[in-house]
Amino acid sequence: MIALAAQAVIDSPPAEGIVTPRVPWSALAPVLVLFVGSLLGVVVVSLLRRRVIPHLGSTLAVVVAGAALCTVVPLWHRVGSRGEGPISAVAGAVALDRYSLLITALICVSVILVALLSDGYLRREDLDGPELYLLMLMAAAGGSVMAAANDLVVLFVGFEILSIATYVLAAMHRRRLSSQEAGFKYLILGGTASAILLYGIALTYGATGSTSLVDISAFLGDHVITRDGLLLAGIGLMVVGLGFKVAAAPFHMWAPDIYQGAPSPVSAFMSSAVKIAAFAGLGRVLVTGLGSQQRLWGPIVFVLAVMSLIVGAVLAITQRNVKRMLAYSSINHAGFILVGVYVANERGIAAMLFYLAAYLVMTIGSFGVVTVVGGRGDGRHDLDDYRGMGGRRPGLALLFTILLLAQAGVPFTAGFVAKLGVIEAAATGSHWALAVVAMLSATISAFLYLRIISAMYFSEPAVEGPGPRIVVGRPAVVALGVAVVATLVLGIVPGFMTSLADRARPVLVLPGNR
Amino acid sequence: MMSSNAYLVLSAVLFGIGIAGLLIRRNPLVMFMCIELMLNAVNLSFVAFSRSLNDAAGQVVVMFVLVVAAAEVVVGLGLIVAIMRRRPGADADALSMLRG
Amino acid sequence: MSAQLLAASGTASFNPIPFMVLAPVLGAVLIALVPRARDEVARQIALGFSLVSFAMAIALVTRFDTHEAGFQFLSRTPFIKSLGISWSFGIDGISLWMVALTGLLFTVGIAAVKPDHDPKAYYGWMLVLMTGSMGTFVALDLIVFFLFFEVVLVPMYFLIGSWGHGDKVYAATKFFLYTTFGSAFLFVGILATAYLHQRGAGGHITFDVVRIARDQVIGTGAARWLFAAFAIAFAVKIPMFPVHTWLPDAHTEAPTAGSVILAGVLLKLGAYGLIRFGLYLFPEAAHFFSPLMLTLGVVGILYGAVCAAMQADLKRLVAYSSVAHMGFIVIGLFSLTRQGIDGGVLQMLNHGISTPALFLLVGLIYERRHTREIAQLGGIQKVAPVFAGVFMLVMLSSVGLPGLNGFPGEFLALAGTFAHARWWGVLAASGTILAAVYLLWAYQRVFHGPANAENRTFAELRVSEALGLLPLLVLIVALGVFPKPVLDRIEPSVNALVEHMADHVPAIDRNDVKAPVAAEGAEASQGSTSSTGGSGS
Amino acid sequence: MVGTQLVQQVTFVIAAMIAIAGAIGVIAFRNTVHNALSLVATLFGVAVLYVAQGAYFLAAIQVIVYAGAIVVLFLFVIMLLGVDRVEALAAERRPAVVAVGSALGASLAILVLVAVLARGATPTGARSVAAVVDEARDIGVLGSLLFTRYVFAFEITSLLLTIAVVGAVVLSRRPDGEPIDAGEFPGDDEPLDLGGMESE
Amino acid sequence: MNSVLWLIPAFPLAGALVLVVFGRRLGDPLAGWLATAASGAAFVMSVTVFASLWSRGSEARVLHQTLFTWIPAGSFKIGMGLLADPLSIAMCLFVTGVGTLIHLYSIGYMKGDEKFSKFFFYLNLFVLSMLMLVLGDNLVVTFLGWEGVGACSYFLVAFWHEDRANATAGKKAFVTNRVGDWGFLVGTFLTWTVVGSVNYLDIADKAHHDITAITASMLVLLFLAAATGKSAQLPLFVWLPDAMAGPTPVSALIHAATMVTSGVYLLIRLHPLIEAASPWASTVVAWVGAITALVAATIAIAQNDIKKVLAYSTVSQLGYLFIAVGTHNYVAAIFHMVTHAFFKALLFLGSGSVILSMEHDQDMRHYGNLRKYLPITAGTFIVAWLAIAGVPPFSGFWSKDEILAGAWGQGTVSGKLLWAVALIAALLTAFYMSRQVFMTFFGEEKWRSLGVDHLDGDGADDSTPDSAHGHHLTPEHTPRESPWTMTVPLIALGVLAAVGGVLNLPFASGTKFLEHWLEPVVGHHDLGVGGLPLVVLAVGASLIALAGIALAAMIYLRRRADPAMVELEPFARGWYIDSAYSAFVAGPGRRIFDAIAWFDRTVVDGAVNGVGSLVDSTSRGLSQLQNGKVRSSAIGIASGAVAIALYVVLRMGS
Repeated sequence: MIALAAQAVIDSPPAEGIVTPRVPWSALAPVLVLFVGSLLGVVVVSLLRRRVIPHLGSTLAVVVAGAALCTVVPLWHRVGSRGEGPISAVAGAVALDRYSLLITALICVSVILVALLSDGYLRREDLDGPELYLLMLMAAAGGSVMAAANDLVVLFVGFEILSIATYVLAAMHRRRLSSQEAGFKYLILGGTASAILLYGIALTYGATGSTSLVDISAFLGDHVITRDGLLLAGIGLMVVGLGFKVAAAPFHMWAPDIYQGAPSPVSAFMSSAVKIAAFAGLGRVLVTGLGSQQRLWGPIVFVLAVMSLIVGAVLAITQRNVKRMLAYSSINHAGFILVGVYVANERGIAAMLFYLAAYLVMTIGSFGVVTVVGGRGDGRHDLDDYRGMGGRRPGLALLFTILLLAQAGVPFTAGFVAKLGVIEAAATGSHWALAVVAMLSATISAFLYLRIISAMYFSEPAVEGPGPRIVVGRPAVVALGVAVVATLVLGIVPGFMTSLADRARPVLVLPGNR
Repeated sequence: MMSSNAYLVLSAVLFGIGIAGLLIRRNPLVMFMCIELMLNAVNLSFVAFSRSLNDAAGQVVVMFVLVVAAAEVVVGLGLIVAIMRRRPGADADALSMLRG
Repeated sequence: MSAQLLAASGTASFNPIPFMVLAPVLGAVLIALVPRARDEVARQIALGFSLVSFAMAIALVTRFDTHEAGFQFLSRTPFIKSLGISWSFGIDGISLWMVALTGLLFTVGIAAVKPDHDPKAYYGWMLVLMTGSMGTFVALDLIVFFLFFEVVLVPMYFLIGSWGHGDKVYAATKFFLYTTFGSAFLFVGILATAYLHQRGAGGHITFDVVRIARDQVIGTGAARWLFAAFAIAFAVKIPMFPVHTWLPDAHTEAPTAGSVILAGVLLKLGAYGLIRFGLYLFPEAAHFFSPLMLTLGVVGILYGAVCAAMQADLKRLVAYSSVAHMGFIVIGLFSLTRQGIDGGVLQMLNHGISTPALFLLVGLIYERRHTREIAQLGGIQKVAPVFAGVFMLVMLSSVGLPGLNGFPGEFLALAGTFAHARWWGVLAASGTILAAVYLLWAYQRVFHGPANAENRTFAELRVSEALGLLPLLVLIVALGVFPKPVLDRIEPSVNALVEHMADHVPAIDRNDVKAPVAAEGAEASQGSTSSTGGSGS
Repeated sequence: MVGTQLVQQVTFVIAAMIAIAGAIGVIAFRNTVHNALSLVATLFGVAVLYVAQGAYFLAAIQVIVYAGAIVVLFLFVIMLLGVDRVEALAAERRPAVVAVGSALGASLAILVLVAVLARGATPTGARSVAAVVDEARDIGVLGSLLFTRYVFAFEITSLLLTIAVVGAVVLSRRPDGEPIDAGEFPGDDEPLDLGGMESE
Repeated sequence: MNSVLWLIPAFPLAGALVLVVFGRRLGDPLAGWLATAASGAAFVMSVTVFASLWSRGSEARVLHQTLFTWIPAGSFKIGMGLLADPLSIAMCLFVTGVGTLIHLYSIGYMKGDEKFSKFFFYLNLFVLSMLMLVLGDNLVVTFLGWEGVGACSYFLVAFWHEDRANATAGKKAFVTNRVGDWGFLVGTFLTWTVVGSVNYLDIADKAHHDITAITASMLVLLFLAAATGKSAQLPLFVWLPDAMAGPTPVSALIHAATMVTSGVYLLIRLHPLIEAASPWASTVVAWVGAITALVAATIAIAQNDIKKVLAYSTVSQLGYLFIAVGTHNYVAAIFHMVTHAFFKALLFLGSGSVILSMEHDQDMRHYGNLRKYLPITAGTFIVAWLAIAGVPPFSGFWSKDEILAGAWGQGTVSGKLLWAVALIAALLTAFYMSRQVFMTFFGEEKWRSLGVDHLDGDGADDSTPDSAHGHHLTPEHTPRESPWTMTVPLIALGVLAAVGGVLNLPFASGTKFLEHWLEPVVGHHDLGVGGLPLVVLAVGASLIALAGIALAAMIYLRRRADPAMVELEPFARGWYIDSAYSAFVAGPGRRIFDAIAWFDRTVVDGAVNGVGSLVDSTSRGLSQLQNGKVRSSAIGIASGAVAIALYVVLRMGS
């Protein structure tokens, strides 16, 4: 029936000319704002005579992302059950449901916060120029496309927009060889992952005859595939591609190198927006499109989750570079989120979304601190550089402590509620072993956070005297403040966010549903 | 009419060669070529499926892949050029400052 | 449900619990806002807010209804609605004394010990710790309990790591990770409990302890697993053999006030958890596991004592003595008899008085001599007789001398164990011998004998120090001689608990001893004429 | 009909040989230029196979875009960087690496093939066919698909291209000064390792 | 009258409280007087209560007062209850009576000690604890006193704690007692579980009907274990000789007269259980006493420390009490307990007087002819000597005789053997006491011929604890009689020791005051012998005593034989029991403890740290894989993909 509906829209006879689908502009507003904003930005910037105008780029990014964020709000109500429900737009290519809106909103928040961080950073590093912001906005557009993708091709294109923009971002720091190295590694590995993802899409297409998630789902609903090798292989390879992007073990090995090498704000962006978008895609594909096939892909995700949990936690603890530590911890977090994906029910998705929201603020805050501590040259990321910070910069140290503890899942922080949701979701599926493994990995990774904290508070500074000056510009203060406050608020009064996450279930939006 | 299986076999072989090349070679440019190889292999699959499904969508996807590949190549080569300027003749293994 | 509970709590209009829990953390925020230079103000704020909290706890004690076995002073505010989690607080006769103890120890700890640096942060963390501890004892929602249970680690971590001695970072980290390890199981266990309860009882998911305990819908096998998960976490916290080794390190390296709180309050969190979330939630599983728990308890008693005897560091010795003492609590609780649980709870309170006092004294020794090596000390009684006398009193209370507070709880715990599991009781009773061995031996080495040159200048107990200790000393004697007010409040709740367990586990005897002469015997024999024994042969 | 079949089969075999040979050339030749030219061979082979399957338009853009633009870009870069000689420093390939790489590549291919070939005889999913392939006017079909069903994806590829442009601009900007992180990685004996011997 | 019972312990309590607060301000000798007054007041109160009981019919001689509920826990309601019946009040009387005298004595003895007031605080505390022990109406209150006296004993033994030996002795006393207390605790629990109460009256009620013989026997053994600790019987007697390290009044009060008898008191208190138990249980009790009596007597022969002799003598005499209890001869036990309290306290106080006069030298080999210098001491000491030796008509004769007769009267082989052992012990008692008297008060003034370094190298007896006080006995020293505060108690006790026998003269039923008095509690007990046989036994015992004295006179006065013939090495070494214990504790015991501590450090904690380092090394190992090469990462991806493909192949179609 669904397939018939799909046919109804598509099967306009080509002889009578091409009837392009109606585009519900207002419904696409968030994506369009990012899209158009970034393109306009490119135009404006290239027309400007003086290349460097203070705060231009960051203002642009904040305004555009903010505007996108604003457009999300009315849409949220519109696509809700009281409004007209989820909207399928542009010939069923995009599904605008609360899931995609929430993801878009999170990506926008990430862009805003990272833009605030980047402002001071770029000036400090003499990298001033609006490209970073533009690329970030474009990547955000790609991410929100992924979240809203109702078609694997759209997902792939969104994925590539996000990826290619991020390759460039990672290599942005011209004077750092490690930045270029990171960009290069990311490019090669990302390209491979893209190819594998694409192969997976191809096989899925071959197995189901369509790239549309709606059609795929309908097909799988109508047919019992007895010889499911093709489909299974397709799913498996797609999971590889997306698993790479979310840095799930064993596809994680790029993450530490690239997080470490990339400019610190970019690391913040990658660990937040990119990861969110990738998870959004994963959720779309696996839970929405292939939800009925959980028994096929479940084991794969299970293993990825367990490996990510363990590898992320275990590898993190012996690192000395704080950015690397955070990278490994992000792998551990990915494992947690994968638990939510694995559960693949309402609770699982809600848990995943809340976790993403919580992780967003925690990781941006953490990388934000790393950004400011990194100092001119963005090179002071060793654990020794954090020694004695509790005495020298008590405010910054306290802030970082809160963020780190939140990542460790200490109560009254966002991290706790996030873990609570994930484990609760696991409980609803009676996945006890997974839950225990997850919590034990949290114990191991707690050691990592304690190492940083203990360096800040319980060690004497590595160098005598006042030490290198840490400049925290006003925008960065705002970003860090927002991150910390959000971390605490999500932990103490999480009701608002949990109710959003609960309602942001991804749905299969039928094409007939404009 | 050839069975699409033959094309799929070829596609898988090409893909495998691409992966193998990626793992074997250290020349950044060659590695990059291997990625192109893989994308091509996938394209072949798409066309084969398109054929056997009698569905043109598979061919459309190939066009998107072409665009993606082009964009990737532009950025990738730009990046490689930038790196090679700094470190002439460096191979991929040499780019391993970031590790652990 | 909640309405019914609220009705039970009577017409009390003022509920001190939220103030009790929140006052310290408000103080901490206030301290954070005080300018850096005003260190003395921080101390005063800390003292003030902890006193407020303590006063609330005292208010609870005075206004506690001894005839009401259930939870009193209930309050409930939604927290995460979709998960059925709410800020649900209330106390019964068991938690009542724990909060009173918490209030007392924090007040004493803050008043008696000053940090050697950075007082602002120190007092801030102390207050946060206080809120965490208080919250844990009054929480009636599994998640809220876990929140507080877990958040306590952070301030303690900082207190040990920042203001501790020796290998403090190692100790702090070990403490944090070890407990987090246990909590991992607890956390999963809590969620599983709620989920399984929902599956059995239907309706919306809830974490309400009272409801889950009342419904008892979780299958036997699952309940045993859940109990095991809970028990791991609490065993670490208590700590029970063999998961105790964080304790000596943490205790030894912690600052004095940290040790006081650790021994007095934090260890009780584990024991309290065992009662509330072990015995109460899973009576059958508790009964099933009681042989194991009794065994571990007895091993803890003997093992802790032996290890204590062999320690060269005085503080470490006291730390190991905690392992032994907590063993008595465990066997008391898992005797599953009224006396045993009464004794266990009483021992929780009393251990929370004696051991902190010991730590305070050891702290004073360290302040004076900058060492805790027993071998370096000696002959102190000669130069500081009052100090020695106070130490002796506290030590004897720890030994369990009748007439001092250590005795009633230990005695009842042993009695209960004996009634339930005879041979365990017999073995455990031999722990009292070892307690005398290690403590007296330590006392002899520290206080007796000739004083060497360094110890000859050992300063006598100062008035200010004595004032800090005084409340504890008074309680040591008072609760030893007249523990009845405490037991009167503990008893109804324990009775209710035993009844509850007996309702669900046929094997548990609701009448504690089958003997013919019960309470009436004791009453009736008063003033009765003597009955002569039969003349022999 | 047999004849057509035979022609098709011969065409396939030859084209497939070219493609595989080219692919092997890409990873086997030591000279980068040869690699690039091998890639062209593969692309041609694939283009022929497109034709064999009736995807004429794709074959055309395969040649134009890939062979004409992308490979030329590669060659351009090779010349620019002057790495057109034999891989002077990075020549030696260790057998172990070759073995692992080949094994992984081969096993992936084989495993995927096993899965792919295990599908049922009839193509699945025929019911959701979007547009029937019409060899005679495949451009029209593709066009209409691009502007109907895939119009969104089509439009957002513009963003992709913009990114490529911006990225190229950003990356090609000359660095103003020496690298600043050379000293940050004490694990490297020679921070500016000019490739060569594997550091193990 | 019920309501004044609490006043008996209240006085010493008040005294102790005042002393702990104001003790130092009161100082020497006011603190001593205050403490003495408190103890005396308790004595007066005891007398009052005694009189009140006396005035009643024998069946109504029970006063019971529950001050408050002490430990209420379910059905286990332990009241802070006091019970005054003929038994406990008899104990009260002699505890407070002897106690007061010793308080008085101590004022003189402790004069000038810097911790004078603390000493009296401990003494008052001791009296309080002892009274609680005696008056407690249930096992737990008795346990309160029981442990209290143990603690006081610990304080007082270690009173001069600068000397390590004293401190060690105090600790040893406490710990050894604790071993016995384990029996007390377990016994209490068992009582509770079978009786449902720990009140003595309930126990007496239930003993016969509700307790099986085997349970009762178990209980008897458990409480016997407790009693062997407190009353220094085999195998736990080792602490008592060491406890002589305390000041001499302490030895007199605690380690001779009162505390050490509390084990016997407990058993008598629980005699319903003994009656209900199988006969073998009481036989065990008796034999523990008999063997202890014999062993301790032999050890006493070879001791040179004046107080050690008395200590072993005490152990030996306590053995008699156990014989009496084991033969159900409770009255005799109490009787001998009381007389023993008189003469043994007197002996200790006398020895204290001697020690004080001899500059704290306790070695009898340095004494001699002291009757010339210390007439009062010597006179009273001799009275006590005759009493303990069992020479008629001194008190010891009567009480000891009753025990012997009781053993004989058992009518069993075991009884006869007990009688024989006890008789031998009596012979030895007479011998070693005579030896002591002769060495101390007769013969040459041996200190005149001592070298300056005599303090060293005395072999087994070099641990003369009081010597730490820095006094030195010099050849020129002239001993001086003690002050009146010390001699008055000596005289008082001397009188009591001499005539104490009148309490229970066996001549007629009418003269058996004690027996009648205790009958409501312990019931009537027939000795089993009477008339002529009793007289024969008594005469025999007297002859034995005289024989012992004569023997000692031959050796130590007349020098007819070498003392070494009797002072055998095993005797001097206490049959190696103590050294065996020490060897065990210091050897295998220590090793076991060390092993457990090692186990804790390396295995239990090692496992924890091991997990830590395992994770750490795993981490380091894994980061080797993260070698930063892009190909390694690619291999990761490829192998992941291969693994998934493998899964796909294995899974498909299923």
